[in-house]
Amino acid sequence: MNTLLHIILYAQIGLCFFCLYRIARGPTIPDRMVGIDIFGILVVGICAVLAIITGRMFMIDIGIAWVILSFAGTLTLAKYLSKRKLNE
Amino acid sequence: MSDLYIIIFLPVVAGIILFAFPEKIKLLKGIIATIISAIAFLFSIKLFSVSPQLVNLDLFSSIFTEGTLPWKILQGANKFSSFNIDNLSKFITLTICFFGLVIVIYSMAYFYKNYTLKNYFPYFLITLGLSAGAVLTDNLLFFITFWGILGFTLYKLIKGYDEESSSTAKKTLIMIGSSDGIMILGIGIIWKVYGTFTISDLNIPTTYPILTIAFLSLLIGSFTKAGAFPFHTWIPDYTRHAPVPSSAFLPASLDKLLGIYFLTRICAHMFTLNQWLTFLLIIIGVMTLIFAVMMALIQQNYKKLLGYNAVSQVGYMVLGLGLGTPLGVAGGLFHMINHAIYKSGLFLTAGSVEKRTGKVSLDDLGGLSKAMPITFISALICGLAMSGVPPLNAFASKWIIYQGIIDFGKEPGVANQLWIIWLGLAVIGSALTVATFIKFISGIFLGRKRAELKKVKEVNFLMWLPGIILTIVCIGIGVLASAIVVPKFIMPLTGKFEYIGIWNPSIVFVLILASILLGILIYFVGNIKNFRTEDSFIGGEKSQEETSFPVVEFYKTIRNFRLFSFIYNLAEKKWFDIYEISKKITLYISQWLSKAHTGILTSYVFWIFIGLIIMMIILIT
Amino acid sequence: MTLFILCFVLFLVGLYGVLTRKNIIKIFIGLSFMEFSTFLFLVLIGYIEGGIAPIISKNITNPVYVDPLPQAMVLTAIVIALAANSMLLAIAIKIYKKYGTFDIRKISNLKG
Amino acid sequence: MKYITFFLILFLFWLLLTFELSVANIITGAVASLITILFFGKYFVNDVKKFFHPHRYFWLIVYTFVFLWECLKANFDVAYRVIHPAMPIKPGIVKVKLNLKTGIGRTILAASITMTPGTITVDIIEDFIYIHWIYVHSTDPEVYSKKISGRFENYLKRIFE
Amino acid sequence: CGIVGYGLVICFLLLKAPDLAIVQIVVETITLIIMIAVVLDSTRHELKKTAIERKWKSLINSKALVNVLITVIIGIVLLYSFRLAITHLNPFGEHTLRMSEAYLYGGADKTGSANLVTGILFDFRGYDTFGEATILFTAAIGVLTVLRIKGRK
Amino acid sequence: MSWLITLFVILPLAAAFLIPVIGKLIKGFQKTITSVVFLFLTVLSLFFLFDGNTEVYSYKIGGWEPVNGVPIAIYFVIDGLTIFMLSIINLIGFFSAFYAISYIRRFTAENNFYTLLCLMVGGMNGVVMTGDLFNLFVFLEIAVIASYALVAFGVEKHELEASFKYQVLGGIASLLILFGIGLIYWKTKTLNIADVSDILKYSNDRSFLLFTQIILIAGFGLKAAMIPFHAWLPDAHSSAPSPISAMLSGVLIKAIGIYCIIRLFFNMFIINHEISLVFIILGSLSMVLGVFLAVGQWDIKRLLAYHSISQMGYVIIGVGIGMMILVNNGNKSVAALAITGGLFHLINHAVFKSLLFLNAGAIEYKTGTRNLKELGGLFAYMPVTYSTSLGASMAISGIPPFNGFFSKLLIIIAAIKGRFYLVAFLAVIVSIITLASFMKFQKFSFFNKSSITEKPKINEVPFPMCFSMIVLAILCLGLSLLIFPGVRETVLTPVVDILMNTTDYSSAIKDI
Amino acid sequence: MKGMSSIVKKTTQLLSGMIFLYGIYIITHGHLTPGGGFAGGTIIAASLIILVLAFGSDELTMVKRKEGSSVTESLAILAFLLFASLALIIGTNIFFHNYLPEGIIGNLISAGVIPLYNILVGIEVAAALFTIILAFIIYKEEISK
Amino acid sequence: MNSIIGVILLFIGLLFNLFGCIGLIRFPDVYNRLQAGTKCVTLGTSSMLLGMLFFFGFSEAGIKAVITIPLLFLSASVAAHALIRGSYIFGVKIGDQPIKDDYKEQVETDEKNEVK
Ligand code: NA
Ligand code: NA
Repeated sequence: MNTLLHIILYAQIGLCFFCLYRIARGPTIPDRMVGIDIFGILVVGICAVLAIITGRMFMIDIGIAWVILSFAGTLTLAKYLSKRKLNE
Repeated sequence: MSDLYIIIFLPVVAGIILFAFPEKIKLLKGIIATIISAIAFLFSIKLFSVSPQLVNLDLFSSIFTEGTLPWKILQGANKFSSFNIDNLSKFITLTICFFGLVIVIYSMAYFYKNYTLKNYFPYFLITLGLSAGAVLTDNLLFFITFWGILGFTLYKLIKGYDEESSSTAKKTLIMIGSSDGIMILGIGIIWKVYGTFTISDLNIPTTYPILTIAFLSLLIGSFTKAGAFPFHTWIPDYTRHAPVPSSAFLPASLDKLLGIYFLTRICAHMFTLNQWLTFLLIIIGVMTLIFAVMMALIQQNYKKLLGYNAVSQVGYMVLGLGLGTPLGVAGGLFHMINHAIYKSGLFLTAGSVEKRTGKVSLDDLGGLSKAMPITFISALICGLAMSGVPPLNAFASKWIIYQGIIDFGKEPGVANQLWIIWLGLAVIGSALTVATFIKFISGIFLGRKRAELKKVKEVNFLMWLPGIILTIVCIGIGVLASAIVVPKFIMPLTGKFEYIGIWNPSIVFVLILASILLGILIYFVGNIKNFRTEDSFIGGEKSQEETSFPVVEFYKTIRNFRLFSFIYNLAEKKWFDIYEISKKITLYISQWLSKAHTGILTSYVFWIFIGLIIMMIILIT
Repeated sequence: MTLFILCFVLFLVGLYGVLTRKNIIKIFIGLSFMEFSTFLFLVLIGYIEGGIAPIISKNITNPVYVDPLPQAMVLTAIVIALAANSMLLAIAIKIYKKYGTFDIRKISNLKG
Repeated sequence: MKYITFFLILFLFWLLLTFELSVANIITGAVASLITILFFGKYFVNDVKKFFHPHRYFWLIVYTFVFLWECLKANFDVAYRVIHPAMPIKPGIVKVKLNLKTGIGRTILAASITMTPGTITVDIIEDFIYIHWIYVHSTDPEVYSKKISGRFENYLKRIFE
Repeated sequence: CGIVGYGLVICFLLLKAPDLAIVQIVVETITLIIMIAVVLDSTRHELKKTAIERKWKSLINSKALVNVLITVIIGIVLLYSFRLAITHLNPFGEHTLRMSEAYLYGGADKTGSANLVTGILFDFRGYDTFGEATILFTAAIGVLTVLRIKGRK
Repeated sequence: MSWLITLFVILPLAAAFLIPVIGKLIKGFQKTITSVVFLFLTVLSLFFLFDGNTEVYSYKIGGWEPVNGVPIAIYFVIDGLTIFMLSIINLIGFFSAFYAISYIRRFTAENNFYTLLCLMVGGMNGVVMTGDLFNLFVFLEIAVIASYALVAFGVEKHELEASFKYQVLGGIASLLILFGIGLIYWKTKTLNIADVSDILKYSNDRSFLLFTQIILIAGFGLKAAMIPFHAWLPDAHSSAPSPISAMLSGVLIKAIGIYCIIRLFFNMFIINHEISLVFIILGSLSMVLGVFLAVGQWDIKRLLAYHSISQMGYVIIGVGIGMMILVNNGNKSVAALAITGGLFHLINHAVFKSLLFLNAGAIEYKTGTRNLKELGGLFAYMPVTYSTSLGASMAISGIPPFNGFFSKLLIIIAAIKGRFYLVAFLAVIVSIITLASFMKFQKFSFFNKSSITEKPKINEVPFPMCFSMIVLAILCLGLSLLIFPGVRETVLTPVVDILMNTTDYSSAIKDI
Repeated sequence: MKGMSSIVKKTTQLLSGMIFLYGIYIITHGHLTPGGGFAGGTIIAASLIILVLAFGSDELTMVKRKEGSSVTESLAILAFLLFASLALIIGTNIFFHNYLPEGIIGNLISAGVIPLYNILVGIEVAAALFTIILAFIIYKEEISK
Repeated sequence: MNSIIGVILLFIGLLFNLFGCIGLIRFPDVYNRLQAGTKCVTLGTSSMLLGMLFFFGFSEAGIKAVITIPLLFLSASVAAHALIRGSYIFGVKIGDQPIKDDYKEQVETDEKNEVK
């Protein structure tokens, strides 16, 4: 069981590299931000798996914090994105 | 020894207190300064009669109650506060106090009306006290401190209000301060090798390079102060821009006294010179002598001319002291005293002329002999003394130096073998000095009088008195040289020496006469050659006095000699000014480094990591 | 050990950014990378194989905790870095206003 | 009323978070909720009496399942498009008329549409909702309105209006 | 910036440092928010100046190799020295305790805090934390100071 | 002593926290409280300095006693060096704050200025008092971040640029320091400096020690602006408002640069030959290159800033030579002399460089320019500024009777005695060029023009500025007294002792 | 500053309060679970920021808020310092002394002054970050004029 | 039993996440990436959280996991919405040739109003 969970954990971490690729490549700021956003959601999953593995429930707190703050971050970006235009 | 307190600390303390007085009561300040100087002078006479001894002053605990906390902390200074009253120091102290008194009297009158130099008297008194302190102290640290402060007061005694004079002030302090710094090196080396700062304990052979370096660094100090080649370049500028009393006080008298005093100390007492150092000293002496007087010849500003002259006379002193024989040292020291007297006298007369006419260029002056007779007489006699005309004082000292050179030639050694060259150059230098003297006297006092100088009157009593005093002293010393002055004052400094009496005809006397005649000849040759050009130049105005000596043309003549003109051109571009050369080098390096600071952050970060990995590579791997 | 290498590579990437980028923001990012690598390094040295997070729990007996002190240090350092970074960004935005660019080659009025 | 509702919600949230029924915790929770209301009370939704209608909760649960089902369906659709080598996409933004009136209802609709793979709400302006569609099946408003929002709107109406 | 910070969070999670993870998340987000505010103002201008930029870029590219080389050299030297330096230290994962010993075992009894990191932060080393809070205060004042429109009256 | 020492941190920080609150309500509160706090702390530190007690005293924050002999609390450590530094920091802090009363009036956001100033001083006090490595880092950052903001206080082009560069390079420095601290923790598992020292005493892990030391030298060297880590300094110090320049040059680079280096390398690491050589080389480099860079400058404050690099070189050389002699088991009294010279120069530099920056500020305040080419003839209009700046210039150039002369004297003769002839020679050359550049400063700002007509409106600066300058100028002269062995024994010897007997520090603290 | 779309506004209405409460939870449980003053404070700041971003605000209000949060920040950290130095005044003479009882490990009310410090630091951090971000927003508003 | 269901849910979640991430990489523009990424990943993660509930049961942790799910849904959807709107106004083009773009005119009229 434990190995299984570890596989899931590392698979999930592996998925993060997809986001990493998107963030590195861009090409626009929104693209990168999408990457970060999705990365954040993936991490919630990681937190969940870690919580199961370690048996320590506070891990999920970190996940919640992440959800909240990634929300805040994305909102800010969106706000400033919509303020001015690319082809101005 | 409470005399020492009076001589050293009374003027200093009085000077500091005088700062507090407002500038408005300048006369009172002058009077106080005079009184203090007089007291110092009296005590220096008293000190002169004291037998040589080492004194350790208890600087603080006798003044303040022992043991209480705020003062207890100062008492550590006592172990350094040793003073050495020997023949040399007490003699120099005496002369310092004498000059102080003479000049303060003159200054009072000079500054009475247009007192433009702030805090002259406080700085004057501090200078006086500290000079005496520098001479009397037996501790190198105290010495260097006093010496350094003197550089600062020197700076404060010149008013640097306009561009040129502020440049001069800057140059002066930079040069003096630099020499001060270099001396620290020498002192440090001495302390390293001998573990002491006490001057009287030292007798250092200059056998090891390190000790030679120590000697040289101290030498630079004394040379800069006294104004020997190549560290002399501040003096002409200073004399040109500083008020005359300042010039008379510092570069002309006090700094020479101190510089040569210290030169004597290091050459005769602290170090035993090897023959190469002797050689070096003689070369420098001769070079100073010739180059400075050459420069003096072409000067139009009479203050600057006197400044160059002052430098050239240092050449004699260095030469004399460089010989290292009792005769040479005696000649050097004697010449120092004499020079201080007549050069102060000349500066004071120059000051009077400037005060009355407001002109500083020889071109603008002439024919003042009738308007300012007393001034003229002092200038004439002091100038004659400078030229080495018997029976005036400098004749006696130059003569001892010549004799010293001849004497020196009898010993084996590289420098000794070349004695005839030194002698010849010394004579030529003397001849050129005569030429400059004639230029000075004729430019100011003789010749046709300009229309705008009609109203010029003699200066007042207080202003001509010091000049006259100095003139009388010139004559007195000259006359009494062999009878009193040399045996009583000079011989105690050097030990007894054999020399040929003053009026005895000898080859030396011939030499001196020859030099005087040669000088007059040089001057006239220069003039005659150019009379025609002057005629055509002046045109219709020819019918002036016959005795007119066109100074400008003379100067041009000298300049136009091919070799000279080359050298003079270089000199004018300040190629020989060690200050200018160093400045150029420094600024070049500075510019080069500045360019590296591009303002771009990346390169700065780069430096950091390069520095880091260089350290890593060197230390770890 | 992999993490050590990662940490070091992160440092180098940051350094590369700081050394070669001409854009203030990219330099800032490079600096952040270097910061991160330092934080990671600190946490790494406090890690104990088989240790658990230093939070006491009743149902764990005989716990081996990882060293909490580096964690406390890094926590402090993170907040310090936040403060420093916000200062830097404030300066950056002002510089952009005054110079009209983020290019450090143009932001070089102070030189010599 | 608004504040009390808000307080209750917050307090419930607190209790769920802490999952502990000690006195200290309850007091802390109450105080924390009060502080929150102090800051955020005036920003809370106005129409609070709807919170006390039990039938709405029933529909909410129903809606949740409907939504999840739709979600899963659409998810597989997107997964198909993702994995398909040719990537069959036909993106576009379409405009759909809204039948919901309340703001909260519209928001939840928008969120639901967004969460359904294949569509994202871009904006709500007046009575229209603009939707980015990954594969625009049809350009006819009637058709796509139904396809996108039709199923959700019915339930949401029951919940929020 | 953001992603590496978030990546760091995962590392922290794996290294059993949940406190750090949570703080890193929040800090990273805040930095990101600020950065967005700063960067978005300017990217458009940068795009406009492509012509000039390109010219510069070709210049940079010729230097790029040199830059990489320099970085690599610095890296190699640092790595080599670092390797040498740490040969006698505890290897990864075999850390021993000295100062933390007291914090860990018995620390909870002293402070009463179940979270030992918090115990260190606010009790054993509360002074550090105070300093840290002061730094944040300083930064706030500093940002307010820097972001004035007019510096002089 | 006891709890009073905590006031050095509590009071400035409390003032900083109060100013944003009360400063808005009561007019003039910020100035008053800042000056009062700094004055009080100055008096307190001077009281400690002169009370004759030279024992090492440590204060455990939180009251945590050591467990099994391992210190677990953060310690305040009060010894000679600490008290010495505290005196300098608060003294200069007071004068800068007092000077700022008029100077800063022209700026907006006065409250923020005083807050940041208080924070900076509080941070520096914290740095010098702490006995804990990480705490040192934290308080260092408080001081540094406050200084970042203060450098940019004018928010004009140059100020921002300077602050930006300062921040990036400062950031790298902080990273290196943190990294170094991490390494030390890795090795020793402890952060208490005394405890670290105890462990390192028995370690002969040469490569580790060297690596760590180099990292820390780079880190603190950046803060102390040693060449080649100096590039931020001329920009930052010349762009800051003058009282801040005075604080930065006069105190900050010492408290967070030199002090840390001295403390860590003498009392924490075992002193070794390589590192002392590094100090001497870096010190000489800073001294020489700094002065060459300075002499070509036409911006007064930039000139002064480069001189800070150069003068810090003297301090580092003095300390480095002392260290070298100690390592080689040379003559202890020479080592003591060298270190005394270095520390003497440290305090001297604090005084005269602050004064010079205040002078520069006064000139800028009245004329609106710092460019020497545009200035001239000010001596008649600004007599106080002129005479005080003359004193300071003489002091920095090493002209007696001003303090700089004596410290340079000590350093040079100690260098010679320790056979560092080249260093001594360079020190002299640098001293000469320093003199030259300050004569340039004097000439171009105060003389050079005699025209009265040009700037009729210029007059002397207001009282608070004058007061600070005059008192500092008096200090320039008064500190010369430190050359007297009696004074030196009270002020400098306790400091030198703690550095000479390198292990006394740790044993004293561990015993308590 | 203008607000954001109505969807965002509504969501923010629902969520911001919860986020704030969650921040308080993180702060008050700082001694029990990960997080504490810093993390919680930041979350609180985030909740305030999204409120400002979503609903928009005129400059005057923002400036007022900025001032308010600046003062709050000062007061919070001042209180922190005060609590830390309280022991100096009331007798134990120890700076940063944990003078309250430790309590039972794991309880909400335990660990002496630690929760107190956590709360104060939380307020400070929240206020500081809110101030910083508001300063940025206001600055951008100002220069965009 | 619970843990087996949990693991299955975790696996399902992982699968969805995988789809989402592939979409993030493969899709051509920001809108499509958002489409794929946000939803799949949100759903996947929710599934994982649900799985966590099965592991922990109705304990503190389980409840937290459950309340995270609506939070995640709401925040992710609104974030996606805000982001896509921002991107649109920012000026990112919808593919090469969008089939239909009703929003364009709306934005343009908005802008005109703003100018006025
Ligand atoms: Na003491
Ligand atoms: Na004491």
